[in-house]
Amino acid sequence: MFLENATVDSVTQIGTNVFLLKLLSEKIANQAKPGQFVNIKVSDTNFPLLRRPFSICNIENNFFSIMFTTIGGGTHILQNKQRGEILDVMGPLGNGFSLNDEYDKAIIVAGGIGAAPFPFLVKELVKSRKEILCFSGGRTKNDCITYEMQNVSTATDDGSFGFNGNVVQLLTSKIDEIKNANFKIFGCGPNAMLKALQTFCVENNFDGEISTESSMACGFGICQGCPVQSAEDENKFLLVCKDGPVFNVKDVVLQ
Amino acid sequence: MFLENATVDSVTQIGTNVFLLKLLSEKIANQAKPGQFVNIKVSDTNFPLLRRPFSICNIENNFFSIMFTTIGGGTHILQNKQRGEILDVMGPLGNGFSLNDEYDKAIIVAGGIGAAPFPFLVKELVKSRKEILCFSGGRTKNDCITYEMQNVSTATDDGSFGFNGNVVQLLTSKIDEIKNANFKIFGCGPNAMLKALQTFCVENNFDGEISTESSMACGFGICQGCPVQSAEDENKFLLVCKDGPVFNVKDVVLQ
Amino acid sequence: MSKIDLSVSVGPLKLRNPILLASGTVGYGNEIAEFVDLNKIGGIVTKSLSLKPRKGNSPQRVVETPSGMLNAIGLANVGVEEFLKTKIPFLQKFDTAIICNIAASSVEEYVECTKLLTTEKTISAFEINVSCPNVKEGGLEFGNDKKAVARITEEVKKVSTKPVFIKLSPNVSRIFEFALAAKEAGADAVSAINTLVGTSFDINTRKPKIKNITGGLSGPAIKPVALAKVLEIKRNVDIPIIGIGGIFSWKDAVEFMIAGASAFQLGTVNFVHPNISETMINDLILYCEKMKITSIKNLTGSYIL
Amino acid sequence: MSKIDLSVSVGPLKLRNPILLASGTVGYGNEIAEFVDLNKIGGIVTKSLSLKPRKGNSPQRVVETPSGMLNAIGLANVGVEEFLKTKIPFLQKFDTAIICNIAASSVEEYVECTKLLTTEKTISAFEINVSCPNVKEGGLEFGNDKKAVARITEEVKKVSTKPVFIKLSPNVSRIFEFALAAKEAGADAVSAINTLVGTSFDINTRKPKIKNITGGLSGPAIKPVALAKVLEIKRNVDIPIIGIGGIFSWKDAVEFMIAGASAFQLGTVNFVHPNISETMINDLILYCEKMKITSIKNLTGSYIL
Ligand SMILES: Cc1cc2nc3c(=O)[nH]c(=O)nc-3n(C[C@H](O)[C@H](O)[C@H](O)COP(=O)(O)OP(=O)(O)OC[C@H]3O[C@@H](n4cnc5c(N)ncnc54)[C@H](O)[C@@H]3O)c2cc1C
Ligand SMILES: Cc1cc2nc3c(=O)[nH]c(=O)nc-3n(C[C@H](O)[C@H](O)[C@H](O)COP(=O)(O)OP(=O)(O)OC[C@H]3O[C@@H](n4cnc5c(N)ncnc54)[C@H](O)[C@@H]3O)c2cc1C
Ligand SMILES: Cc1cc2nc3c(=O)[nH]c(=O)nc-3n(C[C@H](O)[C@H](O)[C@H](O)COP(=O)(O)O)c2cc1C
Ligand SMILES: Cc1cc2nc3c(=O)[nH]c(=O)nc-3n(C[C@H](O)[C@H](O)[C@H](O)COP(=O)(O)O)c2cc1C
Ligand code: FES
Ligand code: FES
Repeated sequence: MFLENATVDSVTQIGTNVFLLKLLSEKIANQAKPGQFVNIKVSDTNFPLLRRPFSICNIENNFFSIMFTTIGGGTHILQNKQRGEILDVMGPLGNGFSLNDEYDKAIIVAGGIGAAPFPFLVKELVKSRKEILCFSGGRTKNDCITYEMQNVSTATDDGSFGFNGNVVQLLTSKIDEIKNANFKIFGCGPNAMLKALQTFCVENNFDGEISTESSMACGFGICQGCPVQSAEDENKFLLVCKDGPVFNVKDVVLQ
Repeated sequence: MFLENATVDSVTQIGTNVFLLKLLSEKIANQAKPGQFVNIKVSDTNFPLLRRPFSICNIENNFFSIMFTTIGGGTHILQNKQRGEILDVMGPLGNGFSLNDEYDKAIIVAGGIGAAPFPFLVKELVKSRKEILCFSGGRTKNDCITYEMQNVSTATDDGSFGFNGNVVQLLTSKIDEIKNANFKIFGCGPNAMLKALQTFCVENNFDGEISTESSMACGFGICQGCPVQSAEDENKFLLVCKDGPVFNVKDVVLQ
Repeated sequence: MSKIDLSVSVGPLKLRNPILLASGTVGYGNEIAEFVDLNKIGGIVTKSLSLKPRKGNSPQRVVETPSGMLNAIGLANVGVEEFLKTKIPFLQKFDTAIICNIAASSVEEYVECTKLLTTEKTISAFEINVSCPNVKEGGLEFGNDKKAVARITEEVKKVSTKPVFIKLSPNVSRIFEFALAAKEAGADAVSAINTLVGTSFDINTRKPKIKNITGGLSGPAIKPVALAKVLEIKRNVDIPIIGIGGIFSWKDAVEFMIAGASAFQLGTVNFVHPNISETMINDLILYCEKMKITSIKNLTGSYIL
Repeated sequence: MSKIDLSVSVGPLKLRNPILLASGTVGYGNEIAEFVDLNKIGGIVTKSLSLKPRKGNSPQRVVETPSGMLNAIGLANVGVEEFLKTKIPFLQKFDTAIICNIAASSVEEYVECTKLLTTEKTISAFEINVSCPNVKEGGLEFGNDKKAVARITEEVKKVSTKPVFIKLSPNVSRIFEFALAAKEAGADAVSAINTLVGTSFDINTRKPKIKNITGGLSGPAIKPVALAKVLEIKRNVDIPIIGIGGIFSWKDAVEFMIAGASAFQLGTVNFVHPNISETMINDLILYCEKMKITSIKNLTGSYIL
């Protein structure tokens, strides 16, 4: 975990309202693991006051990138960053996906901008010679991101791109082809999708990990602002920023 | 008085921490009078929240410019404006200098950035064929601005540029050469200098106008935030933004 | 011509729409009228009037703070007589609610002012400022004393021929108790909130930036506090509420109506965006259409807890 | 090695410098220690502890507001026992003041907690939170009741072997009366302020953004209010004050000392600039040098009105 003045290398638009921000930070790039995130102070004024959390999308030499959609003031400012500007970035934060357990096949399930952490994951999985199967969904073709993924099948609610329905339905329809392999599921996306994926995994007793979101104030465990209900102990909250953002599907109760 | 989306034409540095910001606004440029000011929303966020007032430094066709020194957050943002950016500007505001009274000679006295309104005044005085004599002072050479003035004598507290002393002392030392002409004094600068100038005028019974400053919230008369004591009625405050910023030396009591 | 009905009522007072301009932030209307067509908004609240003219506090009167500002104007105003003589003629020209805000230092003065003003038909209602933090005598002290608030309300109601709104101070433990006191004393509505007491120092001179030492905090910074006060009143007292505090956009205004406000006032924002009261009308219509709300009245207190 | 003396005392408690980390904004110190050398600052105030562990409120617990944030954590904490067992061993390692913040729902619970903690020598002092706005039972209610504050102070003092600071709620009419009550009941100092009650609504769902409905407002937005409260206490009550509220830079901190604070706490800023408590040390030294102040103590209450 570092506090870095990261230099903006580039902001690239890779889709309707999907941007890649590439930043230079040797420390963060070299320590990062897939599924971890960074917390960015997007301006040096009180607007916005708090940092903004973003999954680490990929790393390359001493650079790391984030993939984001502009939804409000903070992301709007990020979208307009110029090469050479300095950004105050904290990271890498959180736990990340488990890369080395016993599985041959990685099933990656992304909903919309939930695709953000997967380019990095895919790259690492390739290194550890895992077989990779990706599913990416969105409301329409524009919301369906396949950037730097592999063997991607897509699903859109309006059928404009690939399977007509949501990405978990797509996965369900394909499961028989996968079932008998030794696999693990990795999911990231909107809460509703994660819940569906979680139910799907638990019911079929599939092993899976999901990257969750929560509103955050600090991003590193000091504010208690990002609780998620623990599945094993109803008197306990886990912290998305510190115990997560990646959780085993069995460990958390999503709202 | 207009609310304009003015386009930034250029930001030019004309001295150590002295900048010219040139903006395009046909309406403001064509209505402006020397001594009036504009009130600028320097960012579209809550930082800074309030507009920032600046004297109109000069006009040219449909452009007007302001001359400013960077002292805090607002001016810092202005200093970094890029050509083409849009600024929310209110103006022209306030009353301005009186150009057409009966005098042949205009004595212009500027202290530091108080030189800001005078390029425009000089231009107009030239049109109305007044003789012009300028005095500009500052702590050091760097603070002494002569931009677009005429027949300028300078004064610096450290003697690094022209007369060694403050600008009012300089004026006093020169007054015998001026006395017998039919003249009017125009002053703008820090409060201490304006007080000295006011005393000088009143004691010698010289006709003079000073451009004053006050903290402001609105800039156009609705907040009552910018009072200055009236000289004729001790139960009355005048408003710098509306009754001023230019006052006859006899009309106000400076603190 | 939209099918959305923006009209609201604050107790007996009917308004074209819920948009009002807050006391002390638009003087007596003449300057702001250069940016806003007053006939298009709900109404305007005058600068607080006292029986005699008030010079107000010495400068510095205003200073910016994070997402807000402090002011200590000290109720500078022309006084009731001058107001009737020179300000009413201008306000008369408009077909909009003219709400006359009164600030006094004694119950008697409140009553006197009301008597003098209530015969003026241009005036639609009174807003009684029992909560100005910037005047030594009276002001805030009244605002912190339930009995005083009740008494002022009662006496003003006796002599007023128009609706009476009580403007409450936020600088109290339980604002709903003051709303209740006002209601029981006959108030037609409460306005919430006035400014929060605040200060700020110049670290070089070690003097307060505001000559009056403390000032009233306003602007976006106080919006969450103002919203909580409006909600507190709505949940505890059955009285119409005019929501005020940090409204800088139509979205902020909608939050206040959801929290329980029947109408709202724009204050500090007028200094920065003097035309916003007019430009937000269309945004409110679009919001209502999106939310399938045919009458904006239905937003009031529509929170889902 | 500078000649400026940054050491201060808060009543009987001596501090290396006036920089403290505020309760609830640094947990029990372990995470923040990765950014700050705790041996360089004055001390740290723990997250509020209750007798039994508290799960805290359901999410959403935090939301950003203009120059501030709302939180309703609900005093989630590990409880006194677990704190002594698993958190003290870490804190023990540091040569810095460990101020233990206690929040309870009854006088008895405050006393119980104090008894269990006061024997732990790692703890330098207690800060009694009588003012948390986010717990139904107790919390804010105590904060609004002078007698309760006096009673808690008295009882805690009886069983405490360490200095006792009372953390006051700003959501009251006259905070100095609470400071006075605390002083007369034997408090060694007061901490001012805790958060202001606030809320915020999602205009699409019409639900409060914070699950708890209201939350506590903190950050730069509240600084002017916090400064005014500190000044109010300083001018009316002779008791050491720990200033808190919206401090985001060394300049803000200096304002609090000028207004009357003997020491100050950094809260929300830790979330954004976790290393600022250490980096501001040098800025404070430079300021003192510039102002020709040899001991920062002399800044306390040095306002010129
Ligand atoms: C661990 C984590 C990883 C994330 N990774 C990505 C990513 O890789 N790409 C991406 O586009 N977005 C990601 N998000 C969401 C991203 O943080 C928000 O979109 C962003 O904070 C919006 O800020 P804003 O100022 O533009 O929007 P605003 O709506 O103005 O933000 C207002 C407040 O709400 C919070 N907020 C808004 N949306 C979210 C959200 N979905 N989750 C959490 N807080 C939110 C903001 O942080 C801010 O505090 C991630 C969130 C978390 C918690
Ligand atoms: C009528 C008028 C004309 C002016 N003309 C010029 C000009 O031509 N060139 C120029 O450089 N400056 C001028 N000033 C001063 C200029 O407005 C301030 O320098 C500027 O507002 C500083 O803003 P900031 O955010 O950079 O500084 P900050 O110190 O961060 O501002 C904090 C607050 O203090 C106010 N403030 C700070 N300095 C002054 C000041 N000297 N007068 C009034 N308010 C102030 C700001 O408006 C803001 O509200 C003028 C001021 C007035 C009232
Ligand atoms: C400069 C200024 C002057 C004010 N004067 C008055 C006043 O005379 N009477 C009054 O009742 N409220 C007065 N107020 C309070 C406002 O009417 C309003 O209640 C407060 O500013 C909060 O709203 P806002 O955040 O939208 O500004 C004043 C506010 C400001 C900023
Ligand atoms: C997320 C959060 C949690 C807090 N928890 C506590 C707490 O447990 N006990 C307490 O006394 N104060 C608590 N506070 C209040 C702070 O200690 C401090 O009084 C307040 O935030 C104002 O300071 P600031 O503006 O610097 O944050 C909390 C504040 C925040 C933001
Ligand atoms: S965001 Fe602060 S603890 Fe998780
Ligand atoms: S600045 Fe508002 S009246 Fe002058």
